[in-house]
Amino acid sequence: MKKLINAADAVVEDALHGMAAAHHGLRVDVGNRIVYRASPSPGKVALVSGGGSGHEPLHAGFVGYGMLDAACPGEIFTSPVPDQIAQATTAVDTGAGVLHVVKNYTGDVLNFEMAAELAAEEGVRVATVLVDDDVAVEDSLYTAGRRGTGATVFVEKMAGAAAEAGAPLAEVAAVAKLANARSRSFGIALTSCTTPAAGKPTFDLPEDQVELGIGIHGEPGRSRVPLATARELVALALEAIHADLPLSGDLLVMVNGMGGTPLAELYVAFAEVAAQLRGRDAFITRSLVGNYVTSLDMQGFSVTVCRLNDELTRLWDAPVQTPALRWGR
Amino acid sequence: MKKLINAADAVVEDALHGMAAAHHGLRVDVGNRIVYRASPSPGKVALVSGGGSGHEPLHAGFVGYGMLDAACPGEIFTSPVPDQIAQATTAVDTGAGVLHVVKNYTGDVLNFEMAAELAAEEGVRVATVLVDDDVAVEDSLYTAGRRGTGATVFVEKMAGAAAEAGAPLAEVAAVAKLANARSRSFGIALTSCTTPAAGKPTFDLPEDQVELGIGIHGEPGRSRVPLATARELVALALEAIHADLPLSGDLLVMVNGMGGTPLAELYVAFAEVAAQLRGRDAFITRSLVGNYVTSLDMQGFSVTVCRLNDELTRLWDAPVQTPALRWGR
Amino acid sequence: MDAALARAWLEETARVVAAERDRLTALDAAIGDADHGTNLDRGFSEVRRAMTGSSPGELLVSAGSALIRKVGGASGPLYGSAFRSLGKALDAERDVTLEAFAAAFEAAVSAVERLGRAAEGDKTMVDALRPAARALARAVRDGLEPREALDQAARAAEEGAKATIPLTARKGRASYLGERSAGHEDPGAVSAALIVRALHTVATRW
Amino acid sequence: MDAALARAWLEETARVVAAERDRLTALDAAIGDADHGTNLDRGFSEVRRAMTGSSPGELLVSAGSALIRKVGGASGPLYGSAFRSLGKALDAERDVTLEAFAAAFEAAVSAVERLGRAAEGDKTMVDALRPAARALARAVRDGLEPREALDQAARAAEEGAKATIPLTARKGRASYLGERSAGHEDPGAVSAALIVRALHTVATRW
Ligand SMILES: Nc1ncnc2c1ncn2[C@@H]1O[C@H](COP(=O)(O)OP(=O)(O)O)[C@@H](O)[C@H]1O
Ligand SMILES: Nc1ncnc2c1ncn2[C@@H]1O[C@H](COP(=O)(O)OP(=O)(O)O)[C@@H](O)[C@H]1O
Ligand SMILES: [Mg+2]
Ligand SMILES: [Mg+2]
Ligand SMILES: [Mg+2]
Ligand SMILES: [Mg+2]
Repeated sequence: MKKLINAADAVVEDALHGMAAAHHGLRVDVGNRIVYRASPSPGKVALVSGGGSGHEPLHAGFVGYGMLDAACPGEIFTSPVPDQIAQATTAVDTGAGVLHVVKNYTGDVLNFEMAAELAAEEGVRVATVLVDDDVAVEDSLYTAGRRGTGATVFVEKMAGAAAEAGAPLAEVAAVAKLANARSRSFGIALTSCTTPAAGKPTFDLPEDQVELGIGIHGEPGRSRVPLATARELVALALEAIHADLPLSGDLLVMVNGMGGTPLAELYVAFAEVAAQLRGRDAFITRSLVGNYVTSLDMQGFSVTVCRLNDELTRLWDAPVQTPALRWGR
Repeated sequence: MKKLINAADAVVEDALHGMAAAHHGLRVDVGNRIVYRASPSPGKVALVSGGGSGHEPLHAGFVGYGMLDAACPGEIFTSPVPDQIAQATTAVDTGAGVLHVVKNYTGDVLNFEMAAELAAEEGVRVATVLVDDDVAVEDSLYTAGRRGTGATVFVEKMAGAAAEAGAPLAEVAAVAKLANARSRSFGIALTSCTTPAAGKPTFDLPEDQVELGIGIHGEPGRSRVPLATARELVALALEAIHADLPLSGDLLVMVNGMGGTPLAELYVAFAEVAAQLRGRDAFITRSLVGNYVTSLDMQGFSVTVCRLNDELTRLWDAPVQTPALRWGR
Repeated sequence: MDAALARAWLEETARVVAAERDRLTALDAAIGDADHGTNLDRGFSEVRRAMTGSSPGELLVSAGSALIRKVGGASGPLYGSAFRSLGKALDAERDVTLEAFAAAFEAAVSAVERLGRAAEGDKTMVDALRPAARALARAVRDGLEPREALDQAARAAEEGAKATIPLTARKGRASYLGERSAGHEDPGAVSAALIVRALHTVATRW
Repeated sequence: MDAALARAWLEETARVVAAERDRLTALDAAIGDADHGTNLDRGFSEVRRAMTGSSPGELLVSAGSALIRKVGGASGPLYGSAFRSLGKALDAERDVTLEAFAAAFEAAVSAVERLGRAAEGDKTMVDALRPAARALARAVRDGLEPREALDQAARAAEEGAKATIPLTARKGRASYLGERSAGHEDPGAVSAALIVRALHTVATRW
């Protein structure tokens, strides 16, 4: 294993020191592993998110004006713990309440649940939205349900914009739920990833195969198929999404890299998405191409689509100023 | 070789289609391989850059308000050709003249030189700045001199800001030269990279070694040393830079990923830079952490330092709106 | 069970989890995200440092809190709640009978099932814990010696873990794999069996 | 040399460059950026498509322009200028003598040296081209037959290329490696020798 680190168990802490040094718009509590906005907007509903590390820039890279008020990074691929989340929640509450944006993984759900109870004991009103956009996972009442992946960026951006505009907690939560309900993702891996603790790739993937329907933790996907062109891989992703949520109307499309894929290849994939949607009743009116929700050094990509309406478009366009997403300021 | 592409010889063109679809602030002439600003500022000095592809977001990702007016991508790791550059130059000239920002590689230098001659024949005033910041290469009158790497981002940003503010060609060129003269870089590779045409890694690097003093084309570096901690690798990079340009005063520091290194690791490296500069007479007043000047899928990083003065700080802070760098708008 | 035995159990669990860390992580790599061993090792190291109390109940509650504080992931809240429920059910009793322990163990397993919304057959730690609870209750009913009773509980847990191999996961991260999760032993079921076995190992007297 | 021979030379060069593409790229991978073969192959494919003219001079100028238009990199402008200088020096002459060709070749090599600011010993294509120019001039002075003269020129180029192996590069991308560039043959010197040899191959009559 080759990594630019000091020690496998120091990555999260060292990276937080780096964020603190690089971003003066953030206030980083390295000991408690909480990344705060340095100058929060007074009186507004606060947004807190978090999850395993290894998905950078998610979540700490989305802390700032118009998006999150605090992020709680866990160990690599491991959800944060209740005390940490509760502390962040209590700290950012202005009295207007706090929205927890939680990716639907058992660990994240349970730890955020416990944190919400602890924060409620301190008198904080907490609402929670579960992000579960990954169509690679069968949606069923009898299972853990779908994973949360790329749509997290949309939910955090749109709900953050609503909060910044002064919407009350219930409304901010409703925006978050709407953004999630209208979004779907599908991911494909060309290679596995290597966690610093394990020191070797999580799964073996032969040179001539790709893994379809991967998540963001290096979990194996639903099936393997032979390595194919960007055109064919994008077609598989769009079909999987379309089968669940028909692709029509105004779309926000993200082609997201898993961390190890060159940007030029992500543009190649985006060109395919655009070409394959042409002629249908679907229009890409907003887009994002880059590494936003990653899996360490994994090579691969995911496509996330949100069916916009006027409100969501407006919230997406609203100013944002975070390390990883910035416009309008 | 596993790449998210349609064909090895279609990557550059397909990626340009993707950029065109993703960024409405760009106008992309795919046939001639030129990326223009969609709405140029009237009457100002124009900036044109270009170079081999495979370094994304450099250069096309820096086209936009406050930075480049056009970028000319060549084949992967191969400089663009004179006609292409001359066409871009002639197209963006408003009469105020054009600055060519050229990384100091024989190929780039020769092709831009020929292009400048062609453009001059069309009546365009062209000034050229050579970026040569890489201290890994010995600077000598008898060689090709130093390579241009990370400082290109600084030069394009600062000269772009000067042009946007209405400075005449000579002044924009002087800013570019100053930014280059005050900047130094050093890069380290953990892995090689694979060009689509070659289909296998450019060099072999054993699991327990890293390559010091790499450029951005997958060229081997100056020497190999055993894999070490982020702390030790950053110390090597800073020493190499400091030996050439003493690190003191206000600094702009970029920790740049080579394309395949997770963002969290780049923050680990940045934390080391910050820690190792502490206690010296040096202050990081501006910074950038991320993938800006890459080598396809290479894992590794480079450190670029610019000794700021008031003027350069002001030009760095000025608004910019490009796909890869955006603030203040 | 007195406080010394409760301590010994937690120490032994920490030792075993550290020793088996890489195996647990490897099991998790196959159908999860390759962190279960690291997670539990981090948690039980903290348990070792932080456990406090003069009764088994207090000690086990403090262990549960330490797990919740340090593990993260799915297993942190689940094992944390299990140990906290176990401890709370034992109250401040300084000398816990096997019967009281069996009842508390039942409460702990129910807490996991409730929190995880999981039932036997979902391919989770419940597939080891529920059979262990049943075996313990039966052993108490049958009037077995504590050591023998715990052996039967541990055996039931180990068999339960093995029996997860053919199952398709319905809960936790492995559920995302659908049918591809079949053919692998659930890491949480294996760690649960290790924990029950650790109690048997140290319970040379009760 | 007539127009047919000039065409034949360019065709043969295109064929050889395509055949040797991967070898040239592999040489460039060792001390450069692994694209020299791809670059020249792209360039000479364009030469084949685009060459035009009724005299050797016109044909060679059009070949040089095609290289400049398509190759990019360092070798594009260098070989482009070389062929353009060669062609220009031959003027519109329809039947070029070996003596005139040798003088034009000298002009072409000088153009490369000037543009590349390179001299013999810098470990570049000049290390093949300059000896070839020297050999050609000597052969003309000695009154050798064209085929024999071209063989000597090609041989000198090949020896020059070989002789780059121990050198430390001072120009081009290989110069960044410093002393690590020693021990490898320069890709541009090898391709230069291929181009001179291609002329010898087709020059069965002159
Ligand atoms: N809903 C659940 N109910 C009970 N046990 C669960 C549930 N989800 C996961 N588990 C258990 O947790 C184990 C995984 O723990 P761990 O790897 O530490 O957490 P994570 O899955 O968050 O990475 C699984 O093997 C399974 O036994
Ligand atoms: N300054 C120079 N003068 C003469 N020849 C040069 C010079 N720089 C490079 N070359 C030649 O060009 C060759 C490399 O060509 P190529 O790989 O196509 O371009 P690049 O180096 O831009 O990738 C080198 O092997 C060398 O022979
Ligand atoms: Mg986990
Ligand atoms: Mg090149
Ligand atoms: Mg796990
Ligand atoms: Mg080359």
